[in-house]
Amino acid sequence: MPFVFRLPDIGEGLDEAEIVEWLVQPGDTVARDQALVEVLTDKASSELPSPVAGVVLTLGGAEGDLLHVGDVLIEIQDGSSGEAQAPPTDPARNPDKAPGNTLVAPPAIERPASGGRPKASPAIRKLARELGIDLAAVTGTGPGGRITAADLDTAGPESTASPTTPAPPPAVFESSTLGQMTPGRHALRGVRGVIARNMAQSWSEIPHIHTFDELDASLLLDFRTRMQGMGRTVTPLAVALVASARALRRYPLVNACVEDDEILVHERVNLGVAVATEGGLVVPVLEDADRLDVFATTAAVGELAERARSGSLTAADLRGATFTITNYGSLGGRWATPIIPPGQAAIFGMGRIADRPTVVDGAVVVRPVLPFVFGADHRLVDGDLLEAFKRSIINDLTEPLRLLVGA
Amino acid sequence: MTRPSDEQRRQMLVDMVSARTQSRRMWNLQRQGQIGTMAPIDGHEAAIVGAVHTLDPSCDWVLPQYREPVALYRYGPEILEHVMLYNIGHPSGGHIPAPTRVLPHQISLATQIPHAVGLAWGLTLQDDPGVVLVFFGDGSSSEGDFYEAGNLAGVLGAPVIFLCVNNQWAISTPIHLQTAAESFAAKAAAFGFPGVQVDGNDVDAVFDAVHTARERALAGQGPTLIEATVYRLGPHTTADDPTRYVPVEDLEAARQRDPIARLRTELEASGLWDDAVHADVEAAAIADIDAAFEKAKSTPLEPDAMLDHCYSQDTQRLARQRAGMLSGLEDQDAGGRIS
Amino acid sequence: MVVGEVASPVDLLVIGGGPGGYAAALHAARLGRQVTLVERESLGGACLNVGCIPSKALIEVADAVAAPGRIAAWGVKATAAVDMVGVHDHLLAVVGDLTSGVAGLLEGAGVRVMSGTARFSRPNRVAVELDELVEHLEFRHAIVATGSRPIELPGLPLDGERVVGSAELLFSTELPDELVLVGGGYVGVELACAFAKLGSRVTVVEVEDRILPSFGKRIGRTVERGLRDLGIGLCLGHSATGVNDDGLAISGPDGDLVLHADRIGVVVGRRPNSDMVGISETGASLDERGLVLVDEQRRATDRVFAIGDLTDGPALAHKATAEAEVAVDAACGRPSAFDPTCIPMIVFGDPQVLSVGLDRDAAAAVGLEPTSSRFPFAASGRARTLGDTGGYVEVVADEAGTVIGVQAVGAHVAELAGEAALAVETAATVEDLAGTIHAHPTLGESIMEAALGLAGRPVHRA
Amino acid sequence: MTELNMLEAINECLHAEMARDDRVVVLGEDVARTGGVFRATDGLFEKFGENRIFDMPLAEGAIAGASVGLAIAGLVPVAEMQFLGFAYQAMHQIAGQVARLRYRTQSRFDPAITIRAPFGGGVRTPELHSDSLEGQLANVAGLKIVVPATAADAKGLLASSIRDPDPVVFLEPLRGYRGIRGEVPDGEHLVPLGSARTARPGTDAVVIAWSHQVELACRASDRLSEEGLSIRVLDLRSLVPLDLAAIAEAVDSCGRVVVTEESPQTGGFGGEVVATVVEESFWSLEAPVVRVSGFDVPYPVGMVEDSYVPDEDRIAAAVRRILEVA
Repeated sequence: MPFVFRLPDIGEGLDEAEIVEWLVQPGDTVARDQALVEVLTDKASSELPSPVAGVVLTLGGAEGDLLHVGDVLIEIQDGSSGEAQAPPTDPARNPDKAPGNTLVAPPAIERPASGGRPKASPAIRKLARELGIDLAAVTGTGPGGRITAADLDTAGPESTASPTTPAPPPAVFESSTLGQMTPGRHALRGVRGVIARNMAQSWSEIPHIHTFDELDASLLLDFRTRMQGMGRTVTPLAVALVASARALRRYPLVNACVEDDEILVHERVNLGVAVATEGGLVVPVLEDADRLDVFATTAAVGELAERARSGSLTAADLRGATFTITNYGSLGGRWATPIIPPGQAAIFGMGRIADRPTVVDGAVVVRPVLPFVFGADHRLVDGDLLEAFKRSIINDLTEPLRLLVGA
Repeated sequence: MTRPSDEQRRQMLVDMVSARTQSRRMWNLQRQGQIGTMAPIDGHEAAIVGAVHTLDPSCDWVLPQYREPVALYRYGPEILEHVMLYNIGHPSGGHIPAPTRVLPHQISLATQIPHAVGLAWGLTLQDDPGVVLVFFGDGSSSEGDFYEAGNLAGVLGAPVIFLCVNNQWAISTPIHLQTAAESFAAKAAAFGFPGVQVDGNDVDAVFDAVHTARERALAGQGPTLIEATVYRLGPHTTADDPTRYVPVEDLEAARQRDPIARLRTELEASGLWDDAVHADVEAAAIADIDAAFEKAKSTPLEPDAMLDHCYSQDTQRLARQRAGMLSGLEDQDAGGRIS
Repeated sequence: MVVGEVASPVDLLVIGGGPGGYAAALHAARLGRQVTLVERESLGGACLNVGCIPSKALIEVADAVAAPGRIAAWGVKATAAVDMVGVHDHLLAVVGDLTSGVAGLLEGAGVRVMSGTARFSRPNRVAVELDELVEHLEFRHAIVATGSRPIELPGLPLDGERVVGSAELLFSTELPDELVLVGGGYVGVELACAFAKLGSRVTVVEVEDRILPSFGKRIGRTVERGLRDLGIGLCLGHSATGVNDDGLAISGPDGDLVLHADRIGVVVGRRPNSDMVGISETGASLDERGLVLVDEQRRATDRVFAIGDLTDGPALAHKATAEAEVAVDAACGRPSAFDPTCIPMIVFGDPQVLSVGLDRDAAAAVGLEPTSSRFPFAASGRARTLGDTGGYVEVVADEAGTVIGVQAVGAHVAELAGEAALAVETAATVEDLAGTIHAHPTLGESIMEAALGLAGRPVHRA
Repeated sequence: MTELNMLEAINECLHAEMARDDRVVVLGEDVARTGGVFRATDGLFEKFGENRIFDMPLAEGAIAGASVGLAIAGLVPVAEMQFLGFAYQAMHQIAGQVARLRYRTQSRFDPAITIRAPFGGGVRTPELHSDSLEGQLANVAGLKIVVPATAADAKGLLASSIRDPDPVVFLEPLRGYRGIRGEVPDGEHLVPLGSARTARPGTDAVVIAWSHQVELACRASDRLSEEGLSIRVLDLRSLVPLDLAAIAEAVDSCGRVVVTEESPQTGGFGGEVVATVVEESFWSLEAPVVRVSGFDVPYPVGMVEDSYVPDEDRIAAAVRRILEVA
């Protein structure tokens, strides 16, 4: 529980005080007795010191506001339970990042970068000068929207970027703790315990069938590059998500599950996106994915993944998926047999896009190829439905422009 | 001149630093709404600590006004506990247990001065050794009690030391509006005993003056009035805004004469003090006051405690009021026979 | 030797041998230009001779004098006594080493150094007053880096004895008993701390209601406390009105008074030396402050460039040096621009102050939605071992997580400037800082800790 | 038993208490060498010497304030205010310090202080010698207010007051010093504080009084008995503590009540007594309660003071009025 500091009567019978200046901001670490705020009362202006040490969560008013004695002045996570204390990322602190609000936010790419100034290192700025590129017109794809050398390649007139250059694989999750555990018996608990129970339940209850295939990802990568050139960001994963949502709408029985002796067809299309994190596999959920276009999906899924890795997902973020996509290719693999989570009827696994020899018009050419797998609950989904469902998605992935024209 | 020993000076600095540290912590507690009005000690440390260090706690008494108690460590750790009880508003704050020869805060200005004289007189009547040191301020010297008590002490030759800590301000009233006398010490002439003015920022000078006064008192030569000149470096209390009346340049000049900085510099020069010691003392002072604060907050408080200790035994009226309070009667005064 | 106004042709002329001028000369020589550099006094400019370098040397001396009290607790018993004549000689030696080093570099690069005073006479010509004669030079390009000089206050003329500027104070051979510094900017703060530690009783008079008015409010407030702890008097909201036998007359909202002083240092800022060089003769324009109006490449006319204290921005050596390279590149036809995201600002006071990029308030003022996190040195192991745990590091990020500012107050924070500026300049993200392994135990870890705080996973929290 | 006036009884008590307990010290203006302006302390200086009884500088505040210090030192001070009206100059010490020494130190110190003071009118004193402040003092929590009406009670209540660990203001009626005589028990005689006394039995009405008014109430009762009326007189003896049971018993028995006092009516202790009557015995009342008191003016000068102080005529008239209520 955060420590709630209410405006005290600091002057023998004062009733209210005006906030003159905040000396701390949410996120600041404060020590006990550190000055938090300067307030003005009838009698004098005073600094009010913090009763506790901790991290500032919320301020009870803006500078210039009048507070009455007893009003909440500030909330401080006072770390009374030590290191185990939740980091100061709860929804109350960042209301605009609360779950549910994410999806209605405009796509990040429509926002100007840092105060209008392009985010680029001196080396990139020098390169841009040499290439004659105006950085203000370039959309950065690096962390935080930073402009990379690759961005200059695509933006510049002398761009030499190949449309078939595969995207750099997403950062492979690496951790020194991967696979580490001391000899002996360990309680199966926490995230690992949840994963274990879910997997065992799925594996024992759901009769899995799988189908494997490959598709030519040239246009998929080309689509991304073209969009970049137009100042918009999309990712292959987002294309797959939108394609899946469309397929699920077309075949509701895949957006369903067996519950006791009944078939439950879900009303909403909520897509789980499996993400590997330091703590294990988590599957945050993109709710109502069928209502998002590919750009909004890109932004939303990027944020979900980021929050998954920073450990700031809430329980609500993890509930309610009706279908799951696992981008196991981000770990480097081509083929996998993913397990369908409880409460769902199917799963889509994407392998790593890589250049492979492909036969086009009778000739062997090198093309970027995306290997993938579909798994389904054979109680609901027979082979013909699974193939039809798969085909729907393949069509969209092979020619992503379909997503823009609504075909 | 009687100089304190190195060890005494070191201990005095410990007390001075602790007092300021704890006073500042109390200021924060007040600003956090955790304790009531308090009067910061800043600037008074040498005058209080230097004086008290001349005393023998086993026989000498201290009667504070209200700014001093936080600096009376020489009289034992229980003083701080009672300061905190007092400041959280617990009735036990005034009960400094025997045999500690310290009276609680006196809010009514100068009223403690006749008490000091009576107490000193009572000691001599019973052939008890010991003297009484009474603190008051420049403003208190305008009260009738100061003159009445000074006069009486002179007549009686009582073993009492009047320590007027002249901090230049009675809340917002400067000393030239308090007296037309040349000094506060000069007022002793009317009482027939010596008046001494010392630099209250110089702990050695205070020590010497009070030591001399104590020797006189013990030798039966009667009272001494000492005016220790300091400057109030903080507000009068947490309810005061001195920026309305204290000239900033005066305050800055006074800060240059900070009694703690002065003694600290000297002790550092002689290798008796350094930053680490200072930090340790501050840390210990915070730990002590935190402990005292926690202890105070956990001190039990009976629901009818406010009715205790008015009389040695409740009067019939008070007993009925207590019964009403304890029985939860909303009309606590309904002691009469309604029907 | 040419007499009369017959101009000798020169290729690239640099006027001023300070951090801007000599850097420009060296860079141009490296690019193959024939460089002539005119310096009026000594190479190295104000920075090397009377500014940054000797003041830092004096501050080190002051810290050494103050050290015994601080290190006694470490089991080191020491005493310090200061001999100001010896200090003076030490400062001269430091300055001498560096200026002769500059001379050596210029000579090695083939730069012709003329000792004289240059003044523009035409758009492409300067007259250089040498000892007894005037030489005219006609240049292809000129880079003007004549720097700035201390502002004097009306009613407070410098007499070089009692009322002095920062240079005279630095090279004092006697310690003032009572020193009053007029001006609470970074120079005033640095000198105040140094002289307080050396043993003077110091008072700072500042017309604004806080010191370091060009820094954020919170920084000013923190430093204010540090100064008070050193026993330095502060007369804020006061302006100096004159000097008399007793000391310095000042005036404030509560009236007038006189501060006792046997020395009065006037450190109220600097004004550009654009007038002395007659740059208007080239067709360059000046603003009302005397600053030369230049473009992104520091070009004032098609052949004249101005850099350093002559142009808008903080009067700092590192800014001049950065502009030197830009101007020379431009003069050589290379693409260049002076477009830094940040110019680090440092105050070597006690505590030290570091400000890079935007602070939270400034970021909000330009329409960003900043987040920030502070890490207090109280939680830093390195700070503990250094014996000073006051202060903090604050990292400010925009809504995308890009680091847009770093501010720090505390001992030794000046040394964090490099990482802080690198982060802001390269648009590093909070994750970049948080994810970079920082050596332990160093103060630099504090930047990482603050970034971890922003990333929502603080490690060492108070 | 010996017949003594109140002054002699008080003097005898002081001798006895000082002999009994060497912690008892007497201080006041003119109390030692001349034995007090009324001779209440006569012979104490000769008998106990200069370390037990003290002529004080003329400063009532210092007398009360020094008494606090003496009590802290463990002594039992008996301080004299030469006249109660002069206690205004000590009120800050009496009300602000003496009364709350126990409370503010939470009983670390026993404020075993007795402040004696003559008061009341009828003897042609100058200004401020005759004021009745008992109502004001009774409103100060922590003080006990003792108001004897007879010589025997003067001795017995003073002894109890001196021995009481709480501060007592012991008020001696000027007119009774020599005007009230009576049999006084020899040797130790203690009357407990807070026990009222029936000065005259009666059943038709009760006059509640204290100090010298008891004498006048008795005279009124005697006169009314000649008219065949049975009028009880209740002597409260102490206002704090107040004998609630005795008041209730008297009112329950008689049903009709007159309260008489010397002080101005508004805010006087008589109002407190009336409130007590109503609280304790409302359902026994057969008529409205009537007060007889001084007027709401300062105590007047000699030529008019006899009209100010209630006398037996005014008391008797008040009794007749409440008896007329059906």
